[in-house]
Amino acid sequence: MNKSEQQLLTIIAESVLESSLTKDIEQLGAKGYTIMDVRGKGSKGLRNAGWDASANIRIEVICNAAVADAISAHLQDKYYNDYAMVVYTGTVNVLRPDKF
Amino acid sequence: MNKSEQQLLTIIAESVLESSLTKDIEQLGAKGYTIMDVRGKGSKGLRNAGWDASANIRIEVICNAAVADAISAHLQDKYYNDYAMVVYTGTVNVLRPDKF
Amino acid sequence: MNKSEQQLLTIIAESVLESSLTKDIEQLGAKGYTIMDVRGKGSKGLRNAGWDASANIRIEVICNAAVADAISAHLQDKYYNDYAMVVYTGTVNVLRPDKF
Amino acid sequence: MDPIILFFLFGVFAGIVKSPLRLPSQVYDFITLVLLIAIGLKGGVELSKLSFFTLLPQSLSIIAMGFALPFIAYPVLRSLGRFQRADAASIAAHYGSVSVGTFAVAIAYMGANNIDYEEHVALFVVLLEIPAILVGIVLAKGIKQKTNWGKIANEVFLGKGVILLVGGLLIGWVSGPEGVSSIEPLFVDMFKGILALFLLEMGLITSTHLGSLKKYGIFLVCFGIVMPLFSSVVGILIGFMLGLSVGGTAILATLAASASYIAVPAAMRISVPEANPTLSLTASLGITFPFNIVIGIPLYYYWTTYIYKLFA
Amino acid sequence: MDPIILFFLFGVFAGIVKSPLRLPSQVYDFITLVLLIAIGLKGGVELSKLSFFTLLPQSLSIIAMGFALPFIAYPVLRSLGRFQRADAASIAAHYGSVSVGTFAVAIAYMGANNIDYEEHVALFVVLLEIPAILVGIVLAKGIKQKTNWGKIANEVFLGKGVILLVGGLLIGWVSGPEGVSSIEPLFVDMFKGILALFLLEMGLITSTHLGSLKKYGIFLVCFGIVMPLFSSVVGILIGFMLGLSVGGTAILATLAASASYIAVPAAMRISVPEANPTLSLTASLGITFPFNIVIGIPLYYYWTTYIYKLFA
Amino acid sequence: MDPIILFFLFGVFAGIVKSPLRLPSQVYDFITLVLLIAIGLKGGVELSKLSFFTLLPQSLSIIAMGFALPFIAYPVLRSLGRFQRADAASIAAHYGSVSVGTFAVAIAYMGANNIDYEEHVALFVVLLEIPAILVGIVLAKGIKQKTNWGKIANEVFLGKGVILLVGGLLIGWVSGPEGVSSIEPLFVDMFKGILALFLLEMGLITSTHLGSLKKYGIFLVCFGIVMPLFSSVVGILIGFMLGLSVGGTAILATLAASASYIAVPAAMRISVPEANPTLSLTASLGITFPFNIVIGIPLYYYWTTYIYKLFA
Ligand SMILES: Nc1ncnc2c1ncn2[C@@H]1O[C@H](COP(=O)(O)O)[C@@H](O)[C@H]1O
Ligand SMILES: Nc1ncnc2c1ncn2[C@@H]1O[C@H](COP(=O)(O)O)[C@@H](O)[C@H]1O
Ligand SMILES: Nc1ncnc2c1ncn2[C@@H]1O[C@H](COP(=O)(O)O)[C@@H](O)[C@H]1O
Ligand code: NA
Ligand code: NA
Ligand code: NA
Repeated sequence: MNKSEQQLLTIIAESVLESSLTKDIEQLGAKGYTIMDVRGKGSKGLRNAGWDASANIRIEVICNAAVADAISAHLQDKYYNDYAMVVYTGTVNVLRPDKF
Repeated sequence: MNKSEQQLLTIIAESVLESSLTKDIEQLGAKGYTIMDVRGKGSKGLRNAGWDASANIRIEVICNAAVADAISAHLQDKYYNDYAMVVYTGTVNVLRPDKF
Repeated sequence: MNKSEQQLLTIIAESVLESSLTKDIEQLGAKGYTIMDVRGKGSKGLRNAGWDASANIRIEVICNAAVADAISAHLQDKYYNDYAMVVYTGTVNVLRPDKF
Repeated sequence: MDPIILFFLFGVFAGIVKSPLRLPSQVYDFITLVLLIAIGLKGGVELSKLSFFTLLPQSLSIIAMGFALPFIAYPVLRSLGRFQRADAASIAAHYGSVSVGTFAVAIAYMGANNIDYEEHVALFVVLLEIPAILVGIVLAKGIKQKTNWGKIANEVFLGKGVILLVGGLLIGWVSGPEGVSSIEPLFVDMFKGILALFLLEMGLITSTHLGSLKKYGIFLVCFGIVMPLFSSVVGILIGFMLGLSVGGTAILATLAASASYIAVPAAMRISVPEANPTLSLTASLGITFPFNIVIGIPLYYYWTTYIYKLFA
Repeated sequence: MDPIILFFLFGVFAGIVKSPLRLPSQVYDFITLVLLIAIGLKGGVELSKLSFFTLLPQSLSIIAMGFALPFIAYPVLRSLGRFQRADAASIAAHYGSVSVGTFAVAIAYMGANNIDYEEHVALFVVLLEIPAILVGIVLAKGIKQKTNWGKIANEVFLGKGVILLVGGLLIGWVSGPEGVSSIEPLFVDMFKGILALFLLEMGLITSTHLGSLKKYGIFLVCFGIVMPLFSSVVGILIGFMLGLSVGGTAILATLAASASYIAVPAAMRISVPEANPTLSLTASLGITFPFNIVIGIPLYYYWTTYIYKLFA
Repeated sequence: MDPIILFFLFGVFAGIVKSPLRLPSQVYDFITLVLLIAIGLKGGVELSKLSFFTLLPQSLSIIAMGFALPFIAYPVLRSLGRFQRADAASIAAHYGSVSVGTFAVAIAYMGANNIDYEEHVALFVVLLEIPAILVGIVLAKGIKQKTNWGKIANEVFLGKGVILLVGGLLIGWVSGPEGVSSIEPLFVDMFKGILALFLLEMGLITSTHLGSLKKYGIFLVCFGIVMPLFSSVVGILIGFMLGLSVGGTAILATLAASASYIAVPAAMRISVPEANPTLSLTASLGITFPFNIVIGIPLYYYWTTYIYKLFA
């Protein structure tokens, strides 16, 4: 099997950002993403997903380190001050590395 | 960018535990958490989320190693015998390390 | 605490595959799995989960490296050409290693 | 046969043949919510017509029944069933409490057969939900200093089932018949249709518990049938003593015979975690619920008419 | 224009302008479930009035039509459309089968225009769902030893759409008209309102398939319009031969003309995974569904009346 | 008291005592969708009866009010409230716009008390949603070259709330009274029942904002009560000048008094992200919404009758 190391970038953020975030992610070079609806708590308080205004999403992006850094930097710059958001990265092994 | 290594602790457990688990997690020093609704199968059988009694949640906590250990130990002690539960930890790089 | 390293295998795939995938996963030796409903975008286009035909699932399997390799190989062989699918693995520390 | 029972059987069938048919849990939540509020509202409107002095003796007798039934079930489960203490206590609590779904089917049965009953019976549902839970916890743990009764009371009184029933009762009580008329198209006219969907889902859920039947053996099956038969007789006698109508007594018998699968499992899971939830759910959902809605309700009604004829 | 069609167009518009309007998939599941059961129930009640000997010739003819249509579509798709074998087979299966949504709109059309029809047509929906799937698989794979027909039968007969329709039919059939009257407020009175919401969502889904139209070119568009026109004539002739009423024949024509987007896509995805699902969904949802509900149904009805006048 | 208000209070109570009672967000979406379409449909049917020349002056006056109100609120919030620019602008936008939930309760109030009103008031809801958002953005940012008005217009006009209302209006307008009659069982008969569930959920959501009240102090509480009282008077005067009926004027007063919690928060979050959303939601949901539905609506109606008597 052809495996390769890639970065797995995870973003947890307010649902209202879904369309801007996916647009940004694609523009910065990621080939895909996966989104799920979540709830949580953090420095901006409880976000229990009772309705749109308090719902979070969690976005996963598999990409190379350069793209991951670009996305992280962009998010930090554009959203971090004003929005509930957490970003973290890790290393994963993917099949079909040409896809990412 | 200011990055730092933190622990990512993941708990998969029966939904009925949501409020006790979040209380415990906060008391043991975590600054936040993220929850999603999941289903699954394990040693306690199939939990297909058809209704409350068979639903699981998955909780992610980003925290330092000490807190992660404290939470793990507490869960092992308090819930492992009686409840469907899986806990695992991994290492991730986070932006804004001061948040965790 | 008794901890051990295991593989965390993650599969993102079309929802229609849920029952075949879980059957395969169990047959190849995994002791459990966790499923969540997700949406996303990849080489097979946007899958926004508006209805069954465009919905994705994300399956997590904690298992040893041999099982993870067996599952990866099997998925690559059986599904990769025809279905929207992404597979990646990482290393995690689990409590109660005897469970996996 | 009432189509709503057919919906249940259809759900069981779909589950057994492993059809991918599933109701999303959010839809199940929605349906349950509407049913619980509808039941509460109906009872509440009726309550507003009754005096405190009619209700008091009824309420006390019914609460007493809720405390008594688990004490009868427990020794049977321990000695004949050879269950561990926590499991026996938990099952006893399930059978001392009530099933709202069974109650809804009983109401639909009375409606379909034009049998009158006291419409404030919804109050009995609320009164019966809770005592058995307390008894179950005491049976499992003994009366220790350590038991956090505050937390348990919280769990029990604020649980989804109880709070929605009580909320519905209060809203119905305050608003009275004219008040609620504007929301009747949803909560009254739709009731049986929504109940049909609920029973379809209950059938699907039930089917997942049938597999455990073999595992837990013949005793659980017998208990799941004999216990409701016994409890129904207790219910009939109490209804008779309270001077309820035949319909009302048959509903009380059904309540006594029914076993909880919402409020009690949740409470036991938190308060008596060492009890195996599969055991009690298999009995309550896999045996008693189907037995009651298909055979039990007509039977309890028949017994009630019989006893009323005997004594009248 | 019937407002339910406007709901569809509104959904398409909202999708095209990229409004964030979305129906949660759980709500879509709920709405589909209610529609399918409602259709089944209505048909089942009617079935209970008919003799086996009326139904047998009708059923056989209609099953025959379900087997025949994909055999007509397939060579056209292969030769004129230049599609690969799997894709041609899959598209053919979609067009041989039926769309429950289109059927519901046809029923609503007959109701709104006070046109009588045989209400057991819901049975035809069930009968037409399945044969085309089998033909599609054979066309794609040939008749091999390897094909796991057991698994396919399972997939096809237990799929959400078929099992709910059949369940509804049986429940309606067993319960009869009086039996189902108590659940009519949900399954009959709400029918058109729920159909409106369903069509809104179908509009949103359709809009996501319009983008693919350009990609797959003019042939798919033509096929998506000409094939239903052709099939509707087949349907009219069969309806005429079976002695159905004008309304019943127009509905049969609509069924023949409609293309599946629930049961067949799911079955093909599992059984013929190498077929590109975007291709068949674009044709069936992006072209044929809107064409049928906006233009087709009135047209097929007009043609039917014309032919009936011609021969009467 | 109307039972729907009791549903709201029940939701607040369940939230405060931390009951695990929750409506899944998908159910909330479904309920909101039905309410918005129902309101739009009703207004649209009425619109079809009115001439353009009746509507034009009404529409222009109401749009003018939507632009004016935030300009009145903003300086108060800046000077008396000592809020930062972005926060003051955002709160002002919330109060210039409207709350569909409050509107629905006002409609239900008129219905329950048999008060006539112009049923095309739903049009006013649409007209009032948007101007305040634009003013809010300008107040927060000034009129810069950089502001991406295209994106904002997109956000505002295609947002779930506005597009569903407009869609409902258009469908109702095109279909007319007979057209929509077949979908009335869902959109008209169920209206109050569904509104009751909506208010239950609003109560639960409101309760989560009560905690912030202490934090933001007495000024926000006063503003959340005094601002609607003031706006309602503006609404009454405009309604009077436009020659609306007493009921219609009271509804316009309620619209003026209500503060948005769907369209505006979403738009502000995207366009003025530096504004703290907790602040505006606490005021609009935690204070003004409960105040309006419990006390405001009857009060504004009373004031309207008073003023109409004074001048007539
Ligand atoms: N320490 C944490 N671990 C896991 N998730 C977190 C953590 N902190 C915040 N989150 C998630 O990120 C969202 C935004 O965080 P914040 O910006 O801190 O309010 C929260 O609502 C949580 O869902
Ligand atoms: N090997 C595994 N991999 C992934 N998830 C698991 C695994 N085992 C259990 N789970 C999840 O954890 C829940 C509880 O597990 P258990 O306590 O083993 O029944 C299951 O319902 C699954 O959702
Ligand atoms: N680079 C990526 N990062 C995260 N998720 C992805 C990525 N690419 C694809 N996916 C997910 O995997 C699914 C199937 O991918 P594909 O086979 O590329 O269409 C997509 O619908 C996404 O949910
Ligand atoms: Na009982
Ligand atoms: Na067809
Ligand atoms: Na306003």
